[in-house]
Formats: sequence, structure tokens, C-alpha cells
Amino acid sequence: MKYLARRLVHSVLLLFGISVFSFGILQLAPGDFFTPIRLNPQVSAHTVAALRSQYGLDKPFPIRYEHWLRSVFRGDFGISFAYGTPVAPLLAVRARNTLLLTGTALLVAWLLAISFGMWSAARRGKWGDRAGGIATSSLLTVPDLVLFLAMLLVAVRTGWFPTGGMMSAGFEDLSVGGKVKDLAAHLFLPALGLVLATLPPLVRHVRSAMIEVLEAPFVRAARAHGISERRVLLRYALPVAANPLLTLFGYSIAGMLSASLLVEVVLSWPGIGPFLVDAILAKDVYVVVGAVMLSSVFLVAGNLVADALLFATDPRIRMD
Amino acid sequence: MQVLLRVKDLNVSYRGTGASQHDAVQNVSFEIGEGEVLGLMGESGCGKTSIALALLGLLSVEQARVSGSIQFRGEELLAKDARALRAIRGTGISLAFQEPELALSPVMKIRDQVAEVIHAHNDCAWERCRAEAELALARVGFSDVRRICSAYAHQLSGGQRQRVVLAQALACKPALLIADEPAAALDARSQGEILALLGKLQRESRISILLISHAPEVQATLADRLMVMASGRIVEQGPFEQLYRNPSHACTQAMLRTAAPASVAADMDFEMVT
Amino acid sequence: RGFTAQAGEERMLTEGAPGHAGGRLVIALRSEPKTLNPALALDEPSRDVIRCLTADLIHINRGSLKTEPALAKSWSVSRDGRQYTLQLRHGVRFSDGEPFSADDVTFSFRVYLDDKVDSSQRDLLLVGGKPITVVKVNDFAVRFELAQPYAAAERLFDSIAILPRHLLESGYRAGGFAQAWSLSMPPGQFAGLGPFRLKEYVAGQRVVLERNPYYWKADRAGNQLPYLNEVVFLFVPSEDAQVIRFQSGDTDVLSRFSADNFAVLQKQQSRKGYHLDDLGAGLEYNFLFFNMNDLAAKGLPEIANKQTWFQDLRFRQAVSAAIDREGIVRLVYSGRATPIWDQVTPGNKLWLDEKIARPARSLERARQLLQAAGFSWKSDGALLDARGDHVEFSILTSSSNAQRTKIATIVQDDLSQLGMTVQVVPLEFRAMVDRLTNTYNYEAALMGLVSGDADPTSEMNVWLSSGETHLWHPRQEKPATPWEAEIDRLMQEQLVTLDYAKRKSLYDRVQEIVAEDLPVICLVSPNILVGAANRVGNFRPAILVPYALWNIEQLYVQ
Amino acid sequence: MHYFLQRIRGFGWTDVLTQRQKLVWAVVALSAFCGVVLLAGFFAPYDFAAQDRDMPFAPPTAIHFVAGGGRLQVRPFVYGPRDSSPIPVGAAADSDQPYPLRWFVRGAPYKIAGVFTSRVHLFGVEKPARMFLMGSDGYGRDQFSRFLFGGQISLLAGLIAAIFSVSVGILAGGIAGYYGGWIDEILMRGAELFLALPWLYLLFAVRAALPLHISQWQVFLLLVSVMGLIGWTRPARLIRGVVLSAKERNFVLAARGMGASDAYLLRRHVLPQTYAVLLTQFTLLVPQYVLAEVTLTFLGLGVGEPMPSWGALLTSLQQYSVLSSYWWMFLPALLIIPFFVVFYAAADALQELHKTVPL
Amino acid sequence: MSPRPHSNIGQFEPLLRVSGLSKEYVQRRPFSRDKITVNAFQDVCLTIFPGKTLAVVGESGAGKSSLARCIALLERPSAGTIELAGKNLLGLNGKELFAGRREVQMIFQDPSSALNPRLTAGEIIAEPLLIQREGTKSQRRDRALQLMEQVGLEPSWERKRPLEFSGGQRQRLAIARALALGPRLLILDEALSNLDAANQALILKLLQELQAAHPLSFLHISHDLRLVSEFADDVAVMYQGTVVDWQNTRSLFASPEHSYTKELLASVRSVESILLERSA
Ligand SMILES: Nc1ncnc2c1ncn2[C@@H]1O[C@H](COP(=O)(O)OP(=O)(O)OP(=O)(O)O)[C@@H](O)[C@H]1O
Ligand SMILES: Nc1ncnc2c1ncn2[C@@H]1O[C@H](COP(=O)(O)OP(=O)(O)OP(=O)(O)O)[C@@H](O)[C@H]1O
Ligand SMILES: [Mg+2]
Ligand SMILES: [Mg+2]
Repeated sequence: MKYLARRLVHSVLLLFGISVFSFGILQLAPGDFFTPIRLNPQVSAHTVAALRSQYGLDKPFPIRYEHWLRSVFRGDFGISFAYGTPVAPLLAVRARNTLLLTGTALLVAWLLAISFGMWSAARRGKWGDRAGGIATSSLLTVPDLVLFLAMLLVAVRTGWFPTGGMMSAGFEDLSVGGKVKDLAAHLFLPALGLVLATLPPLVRHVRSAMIEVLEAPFVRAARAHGISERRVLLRYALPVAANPLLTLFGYSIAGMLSASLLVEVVLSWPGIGPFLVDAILAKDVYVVVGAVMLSSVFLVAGNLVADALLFATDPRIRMD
Repeated sequence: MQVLLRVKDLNVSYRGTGASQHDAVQNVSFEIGEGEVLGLMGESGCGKTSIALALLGLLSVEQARVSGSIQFRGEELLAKDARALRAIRGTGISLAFQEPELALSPVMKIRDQVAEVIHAHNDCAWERCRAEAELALARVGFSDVRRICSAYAHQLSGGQRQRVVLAQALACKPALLIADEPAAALDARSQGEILALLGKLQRESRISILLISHAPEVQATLADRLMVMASGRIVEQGPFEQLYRNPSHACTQAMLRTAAPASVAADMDFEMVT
Repeated sequence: RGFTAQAGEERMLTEGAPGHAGGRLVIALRSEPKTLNPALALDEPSRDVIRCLTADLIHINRGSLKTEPALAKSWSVSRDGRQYTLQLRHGVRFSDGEPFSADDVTFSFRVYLDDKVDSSQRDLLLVGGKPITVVKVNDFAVRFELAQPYAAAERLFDSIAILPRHLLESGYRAGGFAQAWSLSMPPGQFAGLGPFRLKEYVAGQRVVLERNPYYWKADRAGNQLPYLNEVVFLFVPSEDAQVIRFQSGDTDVLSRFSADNFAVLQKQQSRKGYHLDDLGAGLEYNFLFFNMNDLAAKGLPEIANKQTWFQDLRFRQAVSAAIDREGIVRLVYSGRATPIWDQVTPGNKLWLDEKIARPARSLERARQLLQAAGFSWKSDGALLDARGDHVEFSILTSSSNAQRTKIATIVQDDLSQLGMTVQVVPLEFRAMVDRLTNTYNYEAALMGLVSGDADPTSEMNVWLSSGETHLWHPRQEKPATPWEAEIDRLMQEQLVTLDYAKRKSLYDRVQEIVAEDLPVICLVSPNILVGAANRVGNFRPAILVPYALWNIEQLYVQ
Repeated sequence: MHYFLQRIRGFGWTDVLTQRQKLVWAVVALSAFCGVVLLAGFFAPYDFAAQDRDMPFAPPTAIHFVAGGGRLQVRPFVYGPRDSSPIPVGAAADSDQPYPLRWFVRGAPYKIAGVFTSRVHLFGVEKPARMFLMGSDGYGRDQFSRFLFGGQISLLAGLIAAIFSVSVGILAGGIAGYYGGWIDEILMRGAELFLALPWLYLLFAVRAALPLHISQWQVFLLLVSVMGLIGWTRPARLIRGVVLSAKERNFVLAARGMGASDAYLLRRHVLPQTYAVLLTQFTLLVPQYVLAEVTLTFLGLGVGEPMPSWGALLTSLQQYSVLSSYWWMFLPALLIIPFFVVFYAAADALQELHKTVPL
Repeated sequence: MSPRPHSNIGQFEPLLRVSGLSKEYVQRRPFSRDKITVNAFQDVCLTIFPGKTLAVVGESGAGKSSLARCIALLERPSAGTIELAGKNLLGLNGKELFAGRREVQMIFQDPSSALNPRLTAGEIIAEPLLIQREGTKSQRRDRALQLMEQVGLEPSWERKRPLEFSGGQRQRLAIARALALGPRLLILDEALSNLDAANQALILKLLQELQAAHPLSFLHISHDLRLVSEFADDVAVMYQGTVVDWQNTRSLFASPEHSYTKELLASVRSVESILLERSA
């Protein structure tokens, strides 16, 4: 408990630090949101300057930071230059969509990775394991974008899945079951893409961790008691092999907001991805910092969860 | 008396690191009848544990080569596949490991580890299994079962771990118990209790025991027959008392010598059998 | 159809074949619109949507590139060319049913000209440095007064959306105009004079517009426009995904895509129900230019050193002669671009100077020019200048524009054949702009500009030596070279000349100077490529933005 | 015969050997691959930068064995280009003029190991015929040559960056996990800070601050260090997690009882327990870094044109037009995949060999 | 107040003096407040004189191993002091600790978990020498081979890893390792429990020779009372975490004081008596 409390205090400090550094780094890169307008022959330098000062871009760093901090306490996280509205609600809607996608995909990816990794560790050297190995290494070498484009193509050619978006046009009028079905249909492709992209490293980690453990004497002892292979793998080997996996799981949580960036762009999922890509390229500072803060929260939470799980699963670890 | 286990020409050779190999067990043949206690003695490293592991088919192909014949209730174990073996392990033949710290999962509560064994052979609910596990633990002489149950292996003392392993082995009332040094880490009093428990089981439930122990007292308490090994071979076999009184082989003599330390004081020379 | 013409309503009749009413058109946008506020929108997607929701007083017909009446049914110009009196259409209503009058016009212009609003339209409405003034003559007439005669005055009114005073004035008075009409507002709070009105906005997914029942245009047969019941703007963030979804029939109209994708789409054109149009060169021109700024105060001695090459006309001519424009057209644009030698593209028929020379690539000529300028070659082929320094420079491009980086790579290879060592430096756009307009820390750069309008007035800032976007040497106090001085004079003159023929000859001269003195080495102009499903009727794409949707009120589905 | 039977049953000494054999084979295959890549100049028929603007996106050149009359040729040959005006992109038209394939031909100069200059190429055809084993890219450059040369940079960068990441990871993770407490807290919060920062802008800033002219070598170093720096946190946290548990083993305690120093314990007893995780992480990082270059190229931090790299070769696949029209653009990927399959096989074999039982 | 043995008083300075030593373990579930406190041992006072052997016997779970670990400075006791040759071990730091550690060596009750499974037998035995920076590599190896031979392991097994040994062999491996440095105090925690009589004799002989050669003291934890009676000078009996009896060996076996001691002694029976009972 005391540990948790201390960790929380540290995390708040960390978030503070992240925000300062993020602002600083954004400052380092040349140009701001209004820079490209300078190349528009029909807009005068005066107007650009006026716009900059309207959004406070001409103020020194500490003052801007203070403004931002105030807005954080107000709960709106600054005003987006592009949208002219507070950042928080803009982010919130999209983050929800992203979480729906990544949450589903992560769950599936982990379930698959654990079962497949265990399976292939248990039958290592057999053809199933080999084929799986080749599949995972191919997936690792294919750039994600290519993978997602290919999926989009499949979707388009077969017509089995909707090719973008999150809901059909008449979503509001559907029954509850219909809504779920519609959502699931839209979710399928992006989630599959994300699963395929995140699965291979996980599988390799699970497999390698399991191989380490499978020959431990206590696993042999468990077998000696006639415990079924499945249970040996699940109850004996996995918890001991779990250590690196838990850390990775923390990472998965940490990446809940950022992992799906590319899928969302290619498969037009209305998540934070396309929005953020836009904002990053446009240097919509408060949106970027807002997104950084939001994903930092996930990062901090993810690592905390990972540490807690480590602590909970391995009684030998002491954390105090 | 019916023969429960018949081992013929059992050979175990380990693949060492590199190309070397080590013939740990060579042409070993013996039988165990139902309800019989067969003592197995032999100097350290002579292959006792290897026999135990081979009986249960626990030596993986990468690790060792096992050949010969092992018949349990008339069925050949070496020919069985993993699934069939699993059905025999724990209920048919069960093993109490020599080094309990190696045989217990470091991250599972003691109660759960015992419950897992019960769960594997009885299709009852998990909660029931846990309850039975507590009983099984209580049977091997724990006074504060509650604490032991929720402890992890590294939080127990050596003797406590050994009793846990024994509880696991006994949990499913096996037909044949292989007890590999079941009392080595126990003080005289606890040792007596455990041996009494085993004796009771043998008498009442007619379980057979392959008792591996280097302590003559332990063997004397339980063993009907004794088998003495040296360097992977059986050198002598017979009723315990007979061997005790008239050991014909030097090894047997050395094993059963009751007052070993005294001989040290007398600075007796030992013939090392390696 | 719901709304019947009321007495006194002056509907505008349009050309184009009468179509069927009803149906829905689906269009993909590269990113979401950021706002629906016409005065604040800076990005293309927002403007694309706003165009469907609003109307202007005088409109540039994208088909003919000429002006035509819109909310102003007619107008008259005073003799000195400084007063425009516009007669407004009667009986026009906003999409919420409120009537439109001269007050809305004066209100709109007050907003656009308000320097607290910082509308990007404000600069357009400054003529001779002074804001134009708007006077309400009566409820249906307004008068605009300009500080000086202005050649393209009519064109100014294009895309200046008229705002509903009844909805916006109170907010504006309270100083909250910046927050007005952001996308988070409920659809009921929007109203415009465009063919459609907002129906639904789903963040990150789509904007749905519905037919404006009060729209003031009708077709030849007198049927009220628009035909379409609904227009759906889907947000599809990547071009490839847009192409794929267009190919599959998910979307009906496609514009702003690369020539590579054009080729891909073309292959299946016959099988799938869509057709593609290559409209030829648009108004974009890509060019290479060298840093000609005065670097004395900037502390960039190395670049200043190289400026002796850049400022040598023969050097620039040699570079221009060595560049394989045809190769660029073929390799970068799969043939769907047009080589250019000055800033006016062949697409701009009204202003193109046919007399400009279009010399083919000649390494031979380039070598001669270089030799004449005192350059020489080492034995391994490397080019040395008169001082014996190896000719080596870098070309900045924007890393986000793959095509321009590709052009630079070809230029790099071309110039290496002259013995020059060229490095391509792709930079993030902002960093590049910062170097071009601020630190001047660059040697050469590859850029593209798109004229907002076919008329040269839209390019004043590029060609005036005092201009902000006079890229190779911006914001000069007085022209650095005689030819820049001449361009200044010519551009100023055409601005106040009202006669087209005279203006054309003035601008022709500008083009000649650019082609001769090569302040920028113009390379290619990409063609405007569009596609539409076969079922879309009245589809008449144009080379001016919005390429495909400018006549959306006339589009219909079969 | 007996030997094979044993193998099939998986019942003999051979299994142990095959574990080693597997490693040997994988290493041999890997080194062969790397050897070809290292001697790219010799194996590649063309200079990687040579553009042939008449042949953008040319499909792989057909190599013929049978001449027009149905006669079998001694030498395989290709047909030369038909010299007609502009060829439509993606379709090379052949003339009837055969050009035989020649071995050890003289061609564009290249450097071996950056020192010796040579002009001899393993094979080639005479001009004007062109031989594109894997087709040509959008500039009419030989994909095969670019693939070989590209491997030099990509593999080296991937390996070095991965080593960099993993070493920093070992150091930070090992120390954090071993000492725990506030050291752990500081290091791990630091890693989080590092991870959370919008490093994209940092890269923008870095690129903007770089001088205009930097050599390929400098770009390369930059590439490597940026990739390596970005990636240290994951190995660090993974190792820390394992170390947290590994340091509590009894044998670590025993060694401490002998007076072992922290550094010794870490090195000899604790870190070896992270071997499997490290190896896995390392093998995952290498291809990841080869691909990471795709992103860095976008930021102008990749190896600039005209230098080839695997990342750049894969980048072109990301365009729908290339993906759907020019199948031969997949060929580099199809060669990279087996490379990494073998790479992983080697890693697996290594892990098997080093596998020891955890307690 | 703990009992004291009657021998050895005033003879020498004690090598080891333990007083008031207690150890308390907290066994808790992650993220829950309820915890179980285990008092492994309390208020233990013991002394060992140079060249002498103190045997500790007692009930399973009485805290013997915990005591041993505390004395070997592998765990911090909750209370009490440990003095080695007059120096307070608990107050040592850095260099002194390093030196102190070589004086006290311990053989773990669980040899298998105390041997790094990744190292070879040779490396394991040579490790203390390596840590204490003694000798060259080849010297260390020679010493390791010699030790292996002394404890009855074939030197040719030098390259085997611990898990490829039998239980008894691993125990001998651990003994060899503990002997490598030539400590002044050797703690044997059930070090012979898995050995057969012959091997026990071999090891005991070796230990006695060492003890005779230079003043080496043993803290011998064992269950084998017969062995203790032959081998130890003093015996301490532990029961439920406390030392209940601490006497000279002969007097303890002759006149046990505590009831547990009596019980313990009573439960030792000879083979003869067992056989007699069985036949009955
Ligand atoms: N995995 C292994 N690899 C190689 N050799 C092994 C392996 N396991 C055991 N051995 C060797 O096989 C022989 C027999 O070992 P086993 O464990 O059966 O002995 P044991 O009779 O049980 O001895 P102890 O009483 O000491 O436990 C020993 O010499 C040992 O070194
Ligand atoms: N890490 C720990 N956490 C909690 N309890 C522990 C821990 N280690 C030991 N104990 C408990 O402390 C008590 C003493 O254990 P110890 O190992 O010292 O006993 P022992 O006298 O050596 O017994 P044995 O003869 O069985 O080896 C036991 O009850 C044990 O369960
Ligand atoms: Mg054994
Ligand atoms: Mg103990």
C-alpha cells in the first residue's frame, strides 16, 4: 500500500516532468502551426503574426506552459490551433474508439500469443513449431503498412467486411444486437491487423520463456504426479515463465493509445491515430502534448500493473 | 502375492554434455509384489533415483536413453505413450522426490500444489481439491497446516518441504509409492511419525513401496526385501533381515554398517566403490 | 419536392443537363474538417465541406474560369474602377429558412475585415493596403469601395461565404466568434446559403450533409437544385486507402491522387463502374531555386561562397539545360504531368505565353555554359569552379512530399552528369520553411506553388521583390537586380490595369523574364487527375479547386 | 540405415548433434548471405545508383536458354531492348537481338571493404542489353544490385543498433533490478519519461539542427544511435523484471556468502539468467531496426538517396500502386524473409544450446 | 535464559559468539494487509570455540537453517549480535565483510538450489577462490579437481553441470566448494543427509583431518543423532525456535534435561531393536 502510494506520487511528478520536456522538445523543432501559411501568397505576414499572438505562440515558454497548466486544471488541456476548441473533448471521443480497438486486439493477441507460444514451445522442433516460426518471422519482416494495405485489399476484393469507419451509416437506428454486430464487423479488420502486427514478438517471447522453464525439475515433478500436459503448461510452467511476459504486458497497456496509429490511418478507424498524425504534422502543440499526457498515463499505469503482477506472481520478488 | 511391478534388464544411460555418456543403470531386474516394501540401498550416485525416474518414464529422450522392460500390472510401460503414462503416474505409481526444493514450484502455494495432484486424478471441483489437499497435508504431520498451506516452497524448512512432497505422492492413494529418501531431512521424531504413516498405509491400503534410503534404520522399519546397488548394478537382493545378518557383498556390508562414524574413529579403510 | 418557389424569389438558373433528384454521394476526405467557420478555416478539407454549405456574391465558374453571378444577380463598376455596386437576389433564404438581405452581406464583410478575427480572407480584401469598404445601399443592394482600381476585383468575391447575421451577430459582438461554428456544435446552429446543410457529424468518421430545401439555384428546366439528398464526407486518412475504396465503389468521386494510382485505377476502369479524367496541367508549378539572399548578416560564409555560382546566370541556365524534364514527367508522374519553363502552366489558357522557348535537355549546352562561366572539369569528371573548388550543393525538399523528393533525386542524377555533387536533403516541411523564410540556411530548394486562382493577381507576393513569398530572396527593400525591378514594375502595372489584353502583354513579359533570368527553374506541372463513378451525372471536373465538386449542386446519381 | 532409423525415432545421440548441427547450418547460411552482401560490388552487376530512365519498373529480365530456332545455347542469354520511343512504364519490350550472359565482366567500379577498387563483376551482359535479375525500380535502377548494397547498411545498422539498445538495456535493467529501491525507481521512471516524450519532434529538431552536408557515414552513425537510443527501454525493463526475481535465488545468496561483489554477482549469476529474454529481444530488435529506417527515412534521417537500404526497398512496397502493379518489387522482401527465418533459427539453436534449467 | 554447556568455559576466546539472536519472517500475501509472522528462532545464545564442533539438532522447522543463514551473514537477524573472534559481524562493512565472509563458509541444506545450474562442477568449486582472488586460473582448477577427488567425485566430471549429478553428489559438490577457501568456521546444514554410510564416513574423515590440521570449527546441523554423538563436542537442541538444551555431547546423551531432548533421544532406535519389534 505504501509502495503504491509512493509510486503514485512519483508518477504525478513524472507526468509533470513529461509535460515540461514535451513542451521543450516541441519548442526545439523549428516552425509552428502557422508556419506553412507563410508560404500562402495570399496571406500576409501581418496576419500570420496576429494569429500567432492570438494563440499565444509569441509568448515565452514559461508563460505558455503556465497557461497550459491552468487549462489542465480547468480540464480542457488547451485549445487546438486547428479546431479552435478545447483539446480534452477532442481527444476523449477518439481515445474511446482507439481503446475499443486496441483493447480487443490486445486481448486477442495475448490469448493467441500465449496459447500458440506455449504450444510451439511444447512441441519445439516439430513441423508445427517450425511452420509457426517461419510465419512469425515473415510477419516480423513485412512492414506493417504493407500488411494493413493488403488487408484493406482483401476486404475490398471479397466484400466480406466493411472497409473503414466504425459504424455503418444507419447505426443509430439499429437494435442493440444489430449495433454490436455492426461494430464487430467494422472492428474485425483493424483488430486483425493489429493482432497480426503485435503477435509475432509476443509469440517469440512466450516461446522462449517457456522453453527455459519446460525442463525445470519441478515441471518434471508435476508430470510425475500425472498432471495433464495442459495444466502443467498453464499452471506450472507459465507462471514461472511469466516474468518477461508481464513486463511486455505492461508495455501492451502502455501502448494502448499509440499501437494502433497505422492501422487506424490505413483502415480509417476513427481513433486517435489519424487525428494525432494530423496534429503531429501540423504541430498542433496542445493536441500533441495532450495526447502525450494521455498516453503517459497509460504508460505509467501499464508499468504499474506490470510491476504489481510481477510482485503478485513471483513471491520471491520483494518490492518495498 | 501378486506381482505389481516387474522390471527386467532396465538400462538407463545419460547423455552427458558433449559426446560422453553415462550408464547410470545397467541390466537391473526386480519385482515388487502387491503390498510389499522393497528397500533399495546403494552408495551415492549408483543409480537409485535414475531407476525411479525411469519407472515413471520421466527421462526425456534428449536427456537419457532408457531400455529394457517395465511391466506394471502386466502392462509394458516403456511402450506406452504420454497420455497412457499420465494416467498411471500419481495413482498407479507415484514418486516422492529426493530433493523437495527441486520438485516444488517456486511460485505456487503449497496447498495448490497438492491440490493440483488431487485435481489431476479426481474430477471434483477445485475447491474440494483444495480442501482435500489440506487434509493430505495434515496427514503428514504438520501442526500449523494453515500457514503451510498458504506458504510458498521457499518459506518452508527442509523437513517441511520433504513432508509436502510426500503428501503430494500420497495424495491419490497410489498402488506403488516410490519414496526417494523420504526421511533424510527429518528429525528422529518426525521420521518415526512418517515411517509409521507409511507402514500403516502399506498394511491397511496394501500399497507397495519402493523405499530408497541409505539409513539402515529406515529400511529396517519398513522393508520386507532389500536390494543393494553399486555402480548401476544390483549386487544383492533378498529379505532384509537375511541381508542384514549375512551380507555377502562388501557393498551391502558397507551400507548396513550400523555405526559408520565409529569406524571413522577407528580409522578404518574404505573400499571406495565408484 | 418539399419547398415550392415563393413569390418574389429570384432563382438562378444553371446550365447542365437536368438530372434526377434524390440519392446520395459519398466522398472521401484526407482528414477531418477542423471547423465549419468560413472565416477561420485554413485547411483544405474544412473548405471542401464549407463550400457545400455556403455561397458567395460573385462566383468564379470553375468550368470557364470566368466570373458569374451568384448571390449578387448583377453588378456595376464605376468609371474609375473603384466602386462596385451589387444587386442582391431577392427571396433567398438561409438553410434554416431565414431570409437573406444586404445586412448579412455587410455583417459578413465586417467579420472578415475585423483584425481581431484574424481571418485569412482579410488580406484578400485589402486593396492597395487598405480594406475595401462596404456600404448598404438598400436591403438588396450593396456598394463596395476600393482604395485604388483593382483588375481582379470581381474575383475577390469568390469564396467569401456570406454568413447569417441572425445566428452569428450576438456571438460576434460578445467576442466569441473564434469559437463559433466549431464542429462540436449541434447541426441546428448552422445555416448557410449553400446547396446543402449540415445533418450529422461523427467525430473521426464522417460529415453528412443534407439537401438545403431553400437553395436558390434551379436547373434549366426550373427544378430546384440540388438534386442530391445527401452528401457524405468520409474521412479516409491515407491516399492509398482512398484509392482502394474508390475502386471498390465505396466512394463516388476521387480527386487529389497521384499519377501512379491513376495508372492503377485506369487498368480496371472498364470493368468497374467508374471513369477517370486527366484534365491536363493544373495551376501547380514545381521549381528549383537557389539561395540568392543577402547573407552578409547571417554568418553563413560557406553558402555565401557558393552564391557566386548561384548568382551567375550561366550557371542557372546550365542547371536548367541539364535537367531532364521529360524524365521527371515519365518517372515521377508516369507521364501525367507537363514540363514547364516558366510559372504559367499550359492549363492556364488565359495567361499562358505561347512564345516562351521550351528547349529540350542538352548536357552539351550546359557544359558550354559552364565553361563560358569559368568552370572546368577534373580528370575524374568532377566540376570545379574558377577558384578550383568542387561544385557541390544541397537541395532541400519537403520530406512529406514523395514526388518532390523523387524529382530531386532525378535532378541529383542529372547534375552529377555535369560533375556536380548534389545532396538531397528532405526536411520536415516546417523546418524547410523556416530555412527558406527565416534563417536562409540553405543552398537550393525544390518547391511547388499552387495559384489559388488563374489570375496573376493571386501571385503578387511571389513576384514582387518585397513579397513574403519571393522565395529566392524575400522582403527586399529595393529590388536587388534590374530584372527584379522590372518584374516589380510590370506586376504593379497589371494590377491596376483593367483591360485584359494589356494585362496579358504585361504578364507575358514577366514570364519571359522568369524564363530568361531563371530566378526559379520551373520543372513540371502535375496534371489534375479526377475520377468519378459512372453513375454520377453532370460530372464536370475543373483544374481549379475544388476540382471535382465545384458544381455539386448539379451532380446527380443515375 | 540404423542411423536414419534412430533419427526418425528421435532416439539416439544424433538429436543432440542436430541441435549443434542446426546452429552450424544456420550460421553457415547466415555467413554466406552476409558474405554476398559484403562483396556486393562483385556480385551486383550494376552500380546501385545508375538510373536507366527508359526502363522504370522493368520486370525481371527473362534469361533464355533456347534461341529463336529452338537451338539450345551454350550460354544463357537475354534479349536487348527495342529502341523505340518511350516505353510504357512497367513493360520492357525486347528486341530479337540476343546478348549472352558473361562471367567476370568489367563494369562500374566499386570498392571492396572500402579500400580496393575493382571493376570486375561476377556476371553481366553487354550494353545496351540490361539484366535486371529482380527487375528495376521507379528510376530504372537495378533492384538486385540495390538489394545487395542495401544489405550492407541495413544489416550493419540493425545489428549495431540492436547491440546498442541491448547493452544499455542490460546496464540499466541490471542495475535497477539488482539494487532495487530508489535506484530502480529513478531508472525506471527515467525510462518512462524517455518513452513518453514525443521523440518524433526530437528527431525533427535533430534533423533541423544538422548541417546540410553530412557524409553517408555520419548519417549512418546518426541512424544507428537514434534507433539504438529509442529502443533501450524495453530490454531494460524486461531485464529488470527478470533480475528482480533472479537475484533472490539461493545460489546467488551462496555466492554472496563467499564474499562476491555486486558486480560479480550480477555478471556471473544474475544476468546469465536473463539470457533467453535478451537473446529473444535482440533477435526481435534487428529486423525491427531494419524496418525502423522506413520511418526515419520519412523524417529525412534515413540513408539519403541514392544510397540503397533494405528499409528503403521495403518502403516502396507501401504504395498501393507498387503493391498492386509490380510484383517484382516484392522480391527483396521475399529474400529478406528467408534471411530472418535463418536468423531466428540460429537464435533458437543458440538458445537450445545454452538452455539451462531455472530453479 | 538459554542453557549453557559446562565444558570449554574459560579455555580460549570463543571463535563465534552468538547472543540474543532472533529471526522473524513475515509471510504475507501480495497486496493484502493480513500477514503471518513466523518466529523462526528467538533469543539464541551459542558459542563455538576454535577447533571444536557444535552440533545443533532439533525438531524439523525449529529454526536451525535460519540460524545458520544468519550466522553466515546471508540474512539479517531481527535482533541480537554475532561475534566472530571478538568482532561484531553485523557491524562490518565493505572490505571487512569481504574478509569476514571467507572465514565463515556454509553448506546449504538444499545443495541443488545453492549451485548455479549454468556453471560446471569445476567452476562451482573454484568459484570461492575466484571471488577471493586466490591463485591463477590453472591453480584454481587444480585445487577444484583435488577437492572433487577428496569428496569422492570423479575429477573427470569437472565439466558436468549440477543437475547432471545425483542428489548425494550435489551435496558433496557443495561440501567441496565450502572447503575451497579453508574457512575458520564451517556451517554444515544437513550436509550429509543424502549420503550413504560409506560416503558419510569419507567426508567426516576429511573434515576431521582438516580440523586436526588447523583450528577449524564446525557448526553442524544434523538429524543423525548417532553421527552427532560421535562427532560433536557440544550439542545444542532446538525446539520451537529456542535452544532448549546446550551441553557437552557426552553429558547430553547421558542426561538430557529438556523433555523434548529426552523424547528425541528416545526415538532413536537401533536396527536390531526395530527388527526385534517387527518380528514380534
Ligand atoms: N541428467 C544427468 N545427466 C548425466 N548424468 C546424470 C544425470 N543424472 C544423474 N546422472 C549420473 O547418473 C548416476 C546415477 O544418478 P542417480 O541420481 O540415479 O544416483 P542416486 O543413486 O540417486 O544417488 P544419490 O543417492 O546420491 O541420490 C550418477 O553418477 C549421476 O552422476
Ligand atoms: N522465508 C521464510 N518466510 C517465512 N517463513 C520461513 C521462511 N524461511 C523459513 N521459515 C519458517 O521458519 C521456520 C524455521 O525454518 P528453518 O528452515 O530454519 O527450520 P529447520 O530447523 O532448518 O528445519 P528442518 O530441519 O526441517 O530443515 C519454519 O517453520 C519455516 O517454515
Ligand atoms: Mg538419488
Ligand atoms: Mg533446515
